[in-house]
Amino acid sequence: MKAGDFVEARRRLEAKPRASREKLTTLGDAAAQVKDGDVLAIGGCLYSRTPLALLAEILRQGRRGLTLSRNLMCYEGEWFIAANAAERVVTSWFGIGLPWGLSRIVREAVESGRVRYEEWSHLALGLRYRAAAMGLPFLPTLTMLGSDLMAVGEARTMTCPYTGETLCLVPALYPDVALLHVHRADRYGNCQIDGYPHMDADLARAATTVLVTAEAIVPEEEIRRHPDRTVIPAFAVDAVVEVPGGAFPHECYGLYEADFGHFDAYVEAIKARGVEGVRDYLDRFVYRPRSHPEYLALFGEGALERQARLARELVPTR
Amino acid sequence: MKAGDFVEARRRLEAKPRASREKLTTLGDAAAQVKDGDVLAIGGCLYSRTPLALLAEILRQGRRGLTLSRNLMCYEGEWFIAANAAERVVTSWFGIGLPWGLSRIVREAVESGRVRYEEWSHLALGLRYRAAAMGLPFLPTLTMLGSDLMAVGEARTMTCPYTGETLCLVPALYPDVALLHVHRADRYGNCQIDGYPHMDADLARAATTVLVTAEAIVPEEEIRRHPDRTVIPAFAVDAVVEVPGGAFPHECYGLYEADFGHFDAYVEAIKARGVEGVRDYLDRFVYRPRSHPEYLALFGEGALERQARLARELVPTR
Amino acid sequence: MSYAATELLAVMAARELAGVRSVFAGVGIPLLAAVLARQTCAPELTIVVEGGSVGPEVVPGRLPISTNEMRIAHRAEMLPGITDVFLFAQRGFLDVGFVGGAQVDQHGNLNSSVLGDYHHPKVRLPGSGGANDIISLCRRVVVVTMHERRRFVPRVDFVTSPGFLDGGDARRKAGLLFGRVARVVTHLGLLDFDEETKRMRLAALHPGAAVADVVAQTGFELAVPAGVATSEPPSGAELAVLRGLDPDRRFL
Amino acid sequence: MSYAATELLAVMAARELAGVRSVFAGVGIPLLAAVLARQTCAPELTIVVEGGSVGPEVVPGRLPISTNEMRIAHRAEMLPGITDVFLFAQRGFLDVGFVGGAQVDQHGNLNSSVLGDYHHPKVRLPGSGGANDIISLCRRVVVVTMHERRRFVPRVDFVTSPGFLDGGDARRKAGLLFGRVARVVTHLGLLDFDEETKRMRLAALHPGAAVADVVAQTGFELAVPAGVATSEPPSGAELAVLRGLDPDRRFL
Repeated sequence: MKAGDFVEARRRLEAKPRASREKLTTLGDAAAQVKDGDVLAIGGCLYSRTPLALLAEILRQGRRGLTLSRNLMCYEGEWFIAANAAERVVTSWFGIGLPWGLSRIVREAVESGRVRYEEWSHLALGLRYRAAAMGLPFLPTLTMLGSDLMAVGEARTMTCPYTGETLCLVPALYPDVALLHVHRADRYGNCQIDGYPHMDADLARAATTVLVTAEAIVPEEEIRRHPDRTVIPAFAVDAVVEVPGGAFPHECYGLYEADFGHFDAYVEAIKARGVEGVRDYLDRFVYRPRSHPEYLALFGEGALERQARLARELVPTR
Repeated sequence: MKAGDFVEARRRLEAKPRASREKLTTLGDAAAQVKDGDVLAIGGCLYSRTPLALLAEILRQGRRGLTLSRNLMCYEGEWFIAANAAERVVTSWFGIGLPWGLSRIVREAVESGRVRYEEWSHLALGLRYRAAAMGLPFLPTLTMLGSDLMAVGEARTMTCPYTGETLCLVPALYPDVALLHVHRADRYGNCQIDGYPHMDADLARAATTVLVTAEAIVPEEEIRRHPDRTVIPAFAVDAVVEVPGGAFPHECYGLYEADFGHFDAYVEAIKARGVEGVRDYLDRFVYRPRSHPEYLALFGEGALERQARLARELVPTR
Repeated sequence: MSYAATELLAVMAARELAGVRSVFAGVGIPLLAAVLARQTCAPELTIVVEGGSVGPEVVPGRLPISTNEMRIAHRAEMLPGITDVFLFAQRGFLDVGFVGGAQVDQHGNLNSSVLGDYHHPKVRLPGSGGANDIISLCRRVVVVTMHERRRFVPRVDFVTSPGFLDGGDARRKAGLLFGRVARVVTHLGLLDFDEETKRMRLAALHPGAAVADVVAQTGFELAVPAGVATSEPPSGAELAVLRGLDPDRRFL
Repeated sequence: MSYAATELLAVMAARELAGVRSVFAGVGIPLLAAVLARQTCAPELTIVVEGGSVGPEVVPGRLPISTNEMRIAHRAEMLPGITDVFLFAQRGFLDVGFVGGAQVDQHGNLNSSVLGDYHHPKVRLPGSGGANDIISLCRRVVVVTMHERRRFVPRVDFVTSPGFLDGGDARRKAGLLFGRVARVVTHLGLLDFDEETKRMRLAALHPGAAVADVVAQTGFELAVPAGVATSEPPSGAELAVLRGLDPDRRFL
C-alpha cells in the first residue's frame, strides 16, 4: 500500500471478512494469516514484549519477501534476514544494545544492498503508526526537520496555514499485519497490557489484520471488571493465542526480565560464525521445537522462573 | 492567543515561572492563577468529573471576560453566564440532558448576542485539544467536512499531499488554564484517573497552567506502585488541591453518581424565574458556603454517601 | 397489541441492526434500540457510545441520560476516552451509527445547532455533540427520529451533520469518502435515498400508518414508489424487552 | 584521586544539570550522569527516557541496557508510551536532552546512521533512535561523548540529528524553532558554540587535559579563546555515587 493511503487502508478494513466474535486459535492458524510480501508491524520495543512465539511460527511457515517495521528492531530482525524472509526493514534503530556492539548481520545485509533499511526517527515512526491508527494520511510534527532523514524517506515539509511555519509531515504507515504480545486478553480479543504500553495500541488500530498472543486468556468478566485497563478492543483483533512466555527470552513487564546471558551467547555465535551462527540458532530455537513449551525448555530448568523472580524485584506485580 | 499558534504556546510554557515541585495548595490560591479574560478548559464531560469546586472558587474571586471551553458543557456554563463572568463558550453541545430540555439561560445569552457560542463537532474539539497537547498548530481529520460548521469556525480544508483528497484541519486550542478533577494525585501533581478518561490528559498537556483538584492526595509511593495508571505527569501541573466530593453533585466514576434530583430542582427554578433562578442558586451554593464541606452539607445528611452507594452498584471500585 | 409511537420507533430502529457487529449510539431511543437488537437480531452487537464506553450493558430501570456517565460504563469492555472512541469510527471500525436532529431535510442533512441564522439565531439548539462525527465517519448511518412536519424540512437551516448535502455526489465532493446515510427510521415508516439524486423516498410503512400520514408529516416532496411494503408489527417479545429496560417510561 | 575518562565524562555531564527539573537521557553515561545529578546538583530532577518512563529510579548494580526495559521502569512515576513521551518534548515540557553519536561536527550535527553514503553505506550504524527527536524538541541539548578525532569530524557523513546544520540561522530556517545544542561535554573539556557562526569552540578544559590534547582529538579547526578555565576535578562524593551505581563497570 502507498504510504499514507488512508482510503485504501480503510477500504481493506471494510472489505475484510469479519472475524468471528470468538478469536481463540493456535499459533499456526494465527500466523497463517501472514502472506508473502506483507508489511508487518512488530509490537513491544527492542527486547520488551516482542511477540517471539508468533515471529518464530511465521518463519516456520516459510514466508518470503516481508517488510518488517518496528520502533526499535532487536535480533528478531536478524532472524528474518538470515532466513531470507525479509527484504526491507523500517525502523529507527537496529541492534540489541551497547554491550553487544554493531550488528554484523545487519551490516552485511544492508551494506551489500540485500536488505533495504528505511530509517525514521523514533518519534516519526511512532507518528506514522499513530496517523494510521487515526485513519489519516499523515501527521504533522516538528521533529526530523533539517536532518538528512528528510531526504531519504517519504517525509515532506509543508507551510502551516495557521502560522506560516515549516512543518514536517510523516505519512501514515498502515501495516498488513500487526503482531502483538500482551499480558491478558479475553477470547474475543479485548487486550490489557501492564507497564510499558510501547506502541501496541496504535499498531492494533493501524494494521488491517491483528494477531495477538497473550500470557493469559482471562474470562470476559475479568476484562469487564477493569474496563479502563483495556487498550485494544475486540473489534480490532483477528486472532488470539494463549502463549505463556510468548516473549521470552525478551522481557514481559512484571512477569519476566530479559535473559541477557542468552543474548551474549547469541552474539558470540555470530562473532564466531557470522550468519551461520544465526542459522544454527534458528534450527535449534525456531525450527526444531514442536511447541512453545518445548522452546522454553531449551532455556533450561527454571529459566523462566528465575527471570520472573528478577522481574518482581524491579517492578510491582498486580 | 491566535488559534493554532503553537510557537506562542510553547514560548508561554517555557517563560512560565516553574512551579515548585511541591504543589499542594488551597482552592483559593489555585483559582487565583486564573486571570480576567483567560481561556479556560474544563475537564471531565457534561456532568462527569466536572471540577465544580474550582469553578465555584473562580466565580467567588469575581473573574470577568472568560472564555469557557469544554467538550460538552453542562450547567456550570450557565453559572458563568448568569454571573456575567463569561463572554464566549467553545463547545460541541451545551445543556444538561434530554429530560431537562433546551437551556433557557444559553438561549437568552446567545440569541441576544451577549455570549458567543463557538460550535465544533465533539471530535473536532477533542482534536483541537489534542493538537495542542502534541505541541502542534493543527490536526487533520475527516470529520466536519461538507457541514456548515466549516464556515463558522477556524477549521480549514487542505489537499492531502499524499493522496490528493480533501482534509479538514482543526486548529490547536491552547487554553490559558485547564481545570481538572481527578481521583488521586500525589503532592507533586502526578495524577491518576479511574474509569472514563474523557479529555483530561490532553487538556493537561494543552494548557499553559494546570490546576487540579483530587478526591484524595496519596503518598508518592502509591503513584510509584502503579505508574501505568498515571495519566498526567507532575511536570505538567501547577497546583493540586485535595477536595473530596470536588465534582459533586456531578459524578466521579466509581465514587459517586450524579444527583439527578438536584438537576431537576435547579432547572425548575430557572423555569420559574429564569436567570434569577441561577443567581439564587449561586448565592446559596457558590457564594455563601465558606468551604467545600459546607457546600456539601447543603445537599443534606448523607447525600454523598447515598450517591456513593449508587455508584458502587454500577461500576467496580478498586 | 398496543404500543406507543416511541416503542414502535425503537423496535424498527433495532431491526436495522440485524446481524450488525458494532453500533455507535446515543442515549434515549437509539440506545434502547441497540440494547433490544443485542437481545434479538444482533447477538454479537458491541454498543459504542461517545462518552468513551465500548461494550457496556444497561441495568433495566437505570438507563443513562448522557453518554458519558457510569450508567453506560456498567460492565463495559473498554473505556477509551472521547477523542479515541471517535477515532475508532474515523479508522473505519464502526459498522452503524444512529443519529437524530431537530431538523432533517430531503437529502438527509441534519440540524441540531440553530433555527434561523447561526450568528443571530432565532433558537440556539444544544449543538452537534457527536452527531456530525457519527454521520461523517461511521460505515453506515441510520437516522432515528419521530416523523413530524416541523422536523422534515426541505432544507435544514444549518447543516450540523451532513447527509448527502445538495444530493448527487456532493457528499463525496466535500471529501466525505466513507459511510453514508442509508436509512431514516421514523415512527411512521422507513425511508431511504434515490441512488442518483440522493433524495429521500418512502421505503416501507409501519403498521397503522398510511402513505397520507407520512406525506402529511413530511415538509418536502417525498418520492412514494408504488406498492410500498408494510413492516412487521412489533412483537410481544420486542415490546417486553423495551418495557423491561424502561419501566418508568423515561424515554418510551 | 584517580578516575577513568568515562567517570570524568559522567561527572562533567552531571554538572550540566545543576538545578534542572527534567532531563531526557539515554542509557549508559548519560543516565549515570542524570542519576548522579539527582543525588547532587539537581535534587528535583525528573529523569525521562524514550522507552516511556518518567521519574524512574535505578537499582545500583542493575543499570538498564535499553531505555525500554523494567530496570528503568523501577519506581517510575508514569509509563506513558514511547510516542507520548516524545510528544512531551515536542510540547516543550523537557528542559535538557542528552545525546551522542558516532560522529559530531563543528556545528554540533550528529551522525548515528551511516558512514559513507546512506544508500550504499560503508558502515551501517544502528540509526537515530530518539537522538533526532531529542535534539529537535528538547529546550536545551547537551552532547555527551568521548573526545576522539575519528568522532569530531568537519562535517558528518549524514545528519541524523541536526545541531546548527551549516551554522548561522540554518537551524531556525529549517523550521527548528525551539531548543538548541548548548554544550558538548567530552572527557577532555567543555565546548560551546559561537553565537554568530554557530561553530564549536572550547569553553573549558577538564583537569589533566591540555589545549593541545583537545586540538589533537578534534578533526576540525576549533576556536580556542584565551584563558580558558579548567573545570573542578571530580569529587570523591561524585565518584562514590557513580561507582556505587555501576560497581561492575558495565559503562564506566
